[in-house]
Amino acid sequence: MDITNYVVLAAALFAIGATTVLLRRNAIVVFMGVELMLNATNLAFVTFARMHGDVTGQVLAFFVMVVAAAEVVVGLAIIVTIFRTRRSASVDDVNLLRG
Amino acid sequence: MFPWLTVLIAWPLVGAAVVGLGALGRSRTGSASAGIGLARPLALLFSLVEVALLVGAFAAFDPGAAAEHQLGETYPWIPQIGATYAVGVDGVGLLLVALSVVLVPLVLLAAWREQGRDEVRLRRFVGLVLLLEAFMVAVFCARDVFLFYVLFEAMLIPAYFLIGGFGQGAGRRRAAVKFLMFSLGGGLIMLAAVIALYFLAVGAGVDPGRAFLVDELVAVDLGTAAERLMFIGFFIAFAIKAPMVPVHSWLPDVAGNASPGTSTLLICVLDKVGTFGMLTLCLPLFPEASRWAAPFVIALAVISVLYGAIMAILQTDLLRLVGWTSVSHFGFIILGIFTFTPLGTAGSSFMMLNHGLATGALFLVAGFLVSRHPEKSQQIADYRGLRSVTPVLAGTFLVAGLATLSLPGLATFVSEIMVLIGAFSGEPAGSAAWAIAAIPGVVLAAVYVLLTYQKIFTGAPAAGLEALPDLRVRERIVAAPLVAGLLVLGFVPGLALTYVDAPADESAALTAIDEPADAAAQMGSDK
Amino acid sequence: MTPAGLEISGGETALFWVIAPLMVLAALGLLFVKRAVHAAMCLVFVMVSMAILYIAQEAPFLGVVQVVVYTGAVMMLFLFVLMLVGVDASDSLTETIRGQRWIGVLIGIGLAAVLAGVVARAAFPPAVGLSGGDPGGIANPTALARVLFGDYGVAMEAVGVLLVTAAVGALVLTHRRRLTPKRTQRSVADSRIKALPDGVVLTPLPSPGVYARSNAMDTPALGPDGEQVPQSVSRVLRIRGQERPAPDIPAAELVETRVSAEEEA
Amino acid sequence: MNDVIGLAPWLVGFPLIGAAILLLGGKATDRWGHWLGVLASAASGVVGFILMFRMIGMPAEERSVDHHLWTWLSAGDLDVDLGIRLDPLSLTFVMLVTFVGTLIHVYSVAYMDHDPHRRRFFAYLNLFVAAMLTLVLADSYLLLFVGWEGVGLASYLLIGFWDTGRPAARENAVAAKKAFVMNRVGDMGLIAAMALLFANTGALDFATTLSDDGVGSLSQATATAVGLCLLLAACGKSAQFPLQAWLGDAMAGPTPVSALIHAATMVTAGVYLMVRSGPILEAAPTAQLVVVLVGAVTLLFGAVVGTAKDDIKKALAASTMSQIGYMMLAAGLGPAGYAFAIFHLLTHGFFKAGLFLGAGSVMHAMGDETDMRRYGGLSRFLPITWITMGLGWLAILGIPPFSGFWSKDGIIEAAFIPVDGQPWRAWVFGSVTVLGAAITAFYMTRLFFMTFGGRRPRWKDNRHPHEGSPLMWWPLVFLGVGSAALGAVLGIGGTFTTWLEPVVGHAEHHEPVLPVPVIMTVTILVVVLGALLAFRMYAVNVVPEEAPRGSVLTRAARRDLYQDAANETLVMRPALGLARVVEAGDREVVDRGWAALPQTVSWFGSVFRRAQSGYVRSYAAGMAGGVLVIAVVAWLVGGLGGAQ
Repeated sequence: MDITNYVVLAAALFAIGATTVLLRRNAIVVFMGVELMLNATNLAFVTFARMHGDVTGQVLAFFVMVVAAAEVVVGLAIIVTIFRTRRSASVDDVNLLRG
Repeated sequence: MFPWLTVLIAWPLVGAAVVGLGALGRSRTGSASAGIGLARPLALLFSLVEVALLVGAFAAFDPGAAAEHQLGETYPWIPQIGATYAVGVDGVGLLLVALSVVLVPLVLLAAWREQGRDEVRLRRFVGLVLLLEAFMVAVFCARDVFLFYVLFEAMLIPAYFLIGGFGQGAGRRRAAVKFLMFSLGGGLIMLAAVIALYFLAVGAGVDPGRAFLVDELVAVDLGTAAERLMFIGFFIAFAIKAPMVPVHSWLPDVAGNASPGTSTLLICVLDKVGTFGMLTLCLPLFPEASRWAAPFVIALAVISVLYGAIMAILQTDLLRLVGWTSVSHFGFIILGIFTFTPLGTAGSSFMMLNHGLATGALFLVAGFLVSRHPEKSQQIADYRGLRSVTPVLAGTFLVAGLATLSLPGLATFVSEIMVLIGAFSGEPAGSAAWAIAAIPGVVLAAVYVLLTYQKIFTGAPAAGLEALPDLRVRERIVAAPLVAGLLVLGFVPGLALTYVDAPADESAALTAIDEPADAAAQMGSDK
Repeated sequence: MTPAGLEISGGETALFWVIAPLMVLAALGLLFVKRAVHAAMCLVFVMVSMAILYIAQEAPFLGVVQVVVYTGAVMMLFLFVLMLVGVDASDSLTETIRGQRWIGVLIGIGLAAVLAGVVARAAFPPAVGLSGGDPGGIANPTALARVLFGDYGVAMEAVGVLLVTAAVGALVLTHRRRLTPKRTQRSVADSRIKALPDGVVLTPLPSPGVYARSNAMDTPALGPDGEQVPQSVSRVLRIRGQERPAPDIPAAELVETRVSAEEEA
Repeated sequence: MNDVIGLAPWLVGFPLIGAAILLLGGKATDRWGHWLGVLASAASGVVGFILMFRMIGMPAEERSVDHHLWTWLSAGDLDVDLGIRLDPLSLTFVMLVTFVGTLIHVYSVAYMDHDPHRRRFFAYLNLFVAAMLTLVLADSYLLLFVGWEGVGLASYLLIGFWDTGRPAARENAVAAKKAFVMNRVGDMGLIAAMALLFANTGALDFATTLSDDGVGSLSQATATAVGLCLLLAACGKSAQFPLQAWLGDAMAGPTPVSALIHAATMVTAGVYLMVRSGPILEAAPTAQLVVVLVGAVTLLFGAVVGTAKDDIKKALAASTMSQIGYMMLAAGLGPAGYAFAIFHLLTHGFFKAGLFLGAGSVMHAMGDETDMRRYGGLSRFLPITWITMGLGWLAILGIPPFSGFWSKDGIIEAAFIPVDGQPWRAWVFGSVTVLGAAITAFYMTRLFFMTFGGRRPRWKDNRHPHEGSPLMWWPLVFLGVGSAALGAVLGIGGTFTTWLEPVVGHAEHHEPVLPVPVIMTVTILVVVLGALLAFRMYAVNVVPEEAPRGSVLTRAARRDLYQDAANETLVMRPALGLARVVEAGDREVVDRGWAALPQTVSWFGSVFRRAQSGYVRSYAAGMAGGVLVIAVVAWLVGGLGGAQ
């Protein structure tokens, strides 16, 4: 098997994650899509680290995880706050930016 | 040497600060404190002291070398971009400074009762007028392109508030915005040209610390294409300011909605920046491009002459009418500038002064008339037969009107005939034909002035106007210097021509310098 | 040491081909399942699989972290929030923004195509492998730690600050400032009585129907008049449309039951 | 001469100061203001006399003095001095203007006695005298132009003197404006002529432009152009065809004004301009021909209009137009005609002023009635007026030995002299002048007998016509004497022609196409015939009080041969239409065009605004799509992922 298969897998997961972000209305599921994209990236990092024999890729993946964790915490807190005020977790209901 | 120009610029600023700043924070209700009723006398005092300073500047100016920029001062301002505070005036600049400085006290006096009695409002008004005065004086003195640009735009601020805040018409806010948009649009184009000018000048070897100085830039050859582009940039801004057909649209609206005093300052002085800029920036900086564009500019100028006059004939609003007449007169000024003859250029420079006096008188007298109407109507149709009611007002209006139609014996005639005759023997192709085409403007001028006079002042007095008061002493004091100035300069124009003749020669020489081929051809034809 | 090419073992190959399709399927689940909880479960599957792949790819430390951080912390957080938020119409897969579905699908496909193109066109160097490239044969977490705390020490510290900030931020965000007077038992009672004319019931809502044949939460209770009381079923079930209608309990049977009960009494 | 030349500026200065005092002095000068006006004019006249006597005492070739006052305008290549040119021509005018002017000032003291604004009237009169003297004394075209428009202004102010107070006064204002604007149309010609002269000779003063060098530097075409431009100016000022329409309306002004400005002096300024510019015209035969044509057309035009007018002042105005046509025609004939043009101008100034003042006297007696059909038999009531007007009547008819005979006959004879060996011109223009003389005789006789003749008065019984104060009839007497004798005094022996010779040059004698006695006899014959015809129609027959409908020609002549209708159709309507088109264009195209700019911007804004749906997912789609596009572009352009 070629190691690039991992990269292909990562690409597929990334595309699916992006599509999730675009298509789902539930803010939490959208968020999951974001997490999926991050994970796909991590997979690519790890794969490239292995490919190049350089552990830096893994370090970056590690940082991504940490930042993602922080992001999830804040993001979910925002979702909860919005839900509290608007009784809805639909991203479409939050359109105060409408021009 | 005493820094006359800097003092002339700073003194109204001080005045604006003293009179105006008190009104910034205080609300309308808090007007009871701090010297009630002092705003107008104080501002008048400041403007009169400014006149005295002007006399000093005239004394220090050497008319024998009117072509040179005298009383100059140069200090670094923003060394990082080479901007300097450089002032200096030649004869033309000095006359325009004089025009601004003389008109301000008259406008203050004319507007004495115009803005009500609210002290805070008055403080704001006179503060803005003094601020405008400082900017106007400064812009005619600026010898640094960047400084000129900054002042060119800064003038818009007081002008905007004077139109929008202290106007009389219902559409004053809209007119103010229109004025601002047109001016800013032009200014933006000019800014691009200013920046390009700097970089090209630096590229051509000018010391970056002095690359905005007009005196440095005059000597630099920037290349034909670049010069033409920058000429267009400057010219559009100046044409909007001037105002020239087809970018004149803002002027009638402003004239119809601003108070007459504001219109006087705006159209009689501030707009001169446009023609002044053409004369002192466009021509010396871009001589080749000026020659290139001259046929087109002359055509537009003559169209402005006729267009403004025709529009004036059809106006129903007195102040708008006066605004349109200015379009016509600015056409003459621009026509003279772009003839490249000493006679035409001198005529234009002189006309800038005369137009200020004549149109200023007309605006202010029209303002006196409107202020008498019970409903402050500006509609010509609302007046009739006032000559028997207010004979002095009628007479003053007629004199101002005759100055507008360039009656011989008044200064405006001298300048107009200089422009026409100069244009007829002007250098650009077709100049003579366009000069002939502009002559019917004098007939149209007679029509719009006399038609208006006929409608307002003759016939039986209109109902409700039978008991209007005649010109008050204050108003006579306003009109007298303007009328006297027009008469004196009409018979002894040499008083002013001394100051504009030499710069005109210099300007004509500058525009001719790049064209050895033309000069040779001319010499050939002379033989 | 010659840069030996990385040999991928047969085991790993088999592992990949088993796990990868499943991962893609689970990821697609995110797109297609209706309920957020199911989506969360799909994601958990993807993440655990990912951890396995990490370990297979000579990144045991990351694999562990993946399990701990993602599956253990992040996904639990998701579930908690899901629990808090509950279920609403946003779960529905019907599209409300016109054209958004097609745009989304197109962009998804386009993204996949571009990425595939990149991967296909890129000329990857021959894989080296971590242990293979490292003559010292340093155990993986150690090497990682060297780099992490050596080269990326400052970043590490910054990330630490970030995490703390995020935690505090989440606290601040979710902290509810009291804008209204505290709701005491008395005020609740008072408001209910005040709202009595609007059809609010004073008593607690009826509990779901509990019958001999069905004692499930999803069956509405019957009122004294024999009509169903919809409020007796949990809101979540109602929104999901999972309540079981009671009409399959014949009225006659009810009457009989009642009669016999009376007789017995 | 040099000892008195310093007085020359006071010719203009006295009346100018008078006007200034009267205008600025306000009500304080009401009591004595009119006498100040008379004094200013008279003082100017005294100065004129002194200067003239000194000049008569000088040898003929030295009779042209330029007196430099100060440099007026010096810019670029243009240098114009404010200077005075004293020569026989200008002094002739000075004498005419100050003498007739002073008489009319005196007359006005009485005529305007009851007008509350008499002071203002005298201020304007003085202003006029100052401007007229500036015009004739100027030593450059530019300064001439100052006087030129100055008299236009004075004319405007005086025509519109009664322009307020009552609704009908508006018409006076309209007449004043019409006069000024039509004059301005002519002034365009003067401006253009100055531009042409400056472009070709580099100067505007007479000394340069009219010298042999100056005229020599003009090509034939340029000279023709300059000549035609000057003619346009002259047409405007002198009410010559096609700019004649304003003169009839100008009669709205007070009668002394009509006498001074619109008969004796200002309207003849065009002739002065033509004669003054003689050297240029002589270099342009085509222009000369046009001048003669214009004169001939106007001569007949005015005469025809004059036969039909019932308004005494309008009839006199038409007559003025016609007589100036004679002068213009003469001015176009070259040196042979110049002297007679000015001679006729001079005699006409006297007799026409006398006729107008007489008409004023009649109107004064008749309560401002101007319709001659309401007069009749006035000779019994106004004997002085009758006699003085009779002298004027005989003078304008050209009956020897009255003054008109000497000047008009000279013009007729000159018209019969072939120019450039073209006898047809002599025949055509000669016949026109004779025909004009006949019609003149008809309408003036008609006017005279409708007013004074007839057995039965046609006015209402409650009127009691009587002569005005001596202040009114003494000027009449002076002018009557002038009408009678001036021609003989100056004409016998060619005194006047010799006097003018230094300016206009010596005319070589050419023979007319007919012998002179024949011309003279024929002329007197047709004049007597015309007069007899009018006598029969208006003195022997009874004049109807209502104007009969009349023939087509009569009706046309009453309406000034449709000059106003023609002007309206040919000029005003198209101009107004053009103006409206321009106005609509400015409103709909230019203004809208600029307004469209911000509208376009805000339209774009409203379009892009729609993209801001507020939906996060739309934004995300946009971002993702953008990334995609960038990736694809980068790939296509930069070869992303190409072989490394």
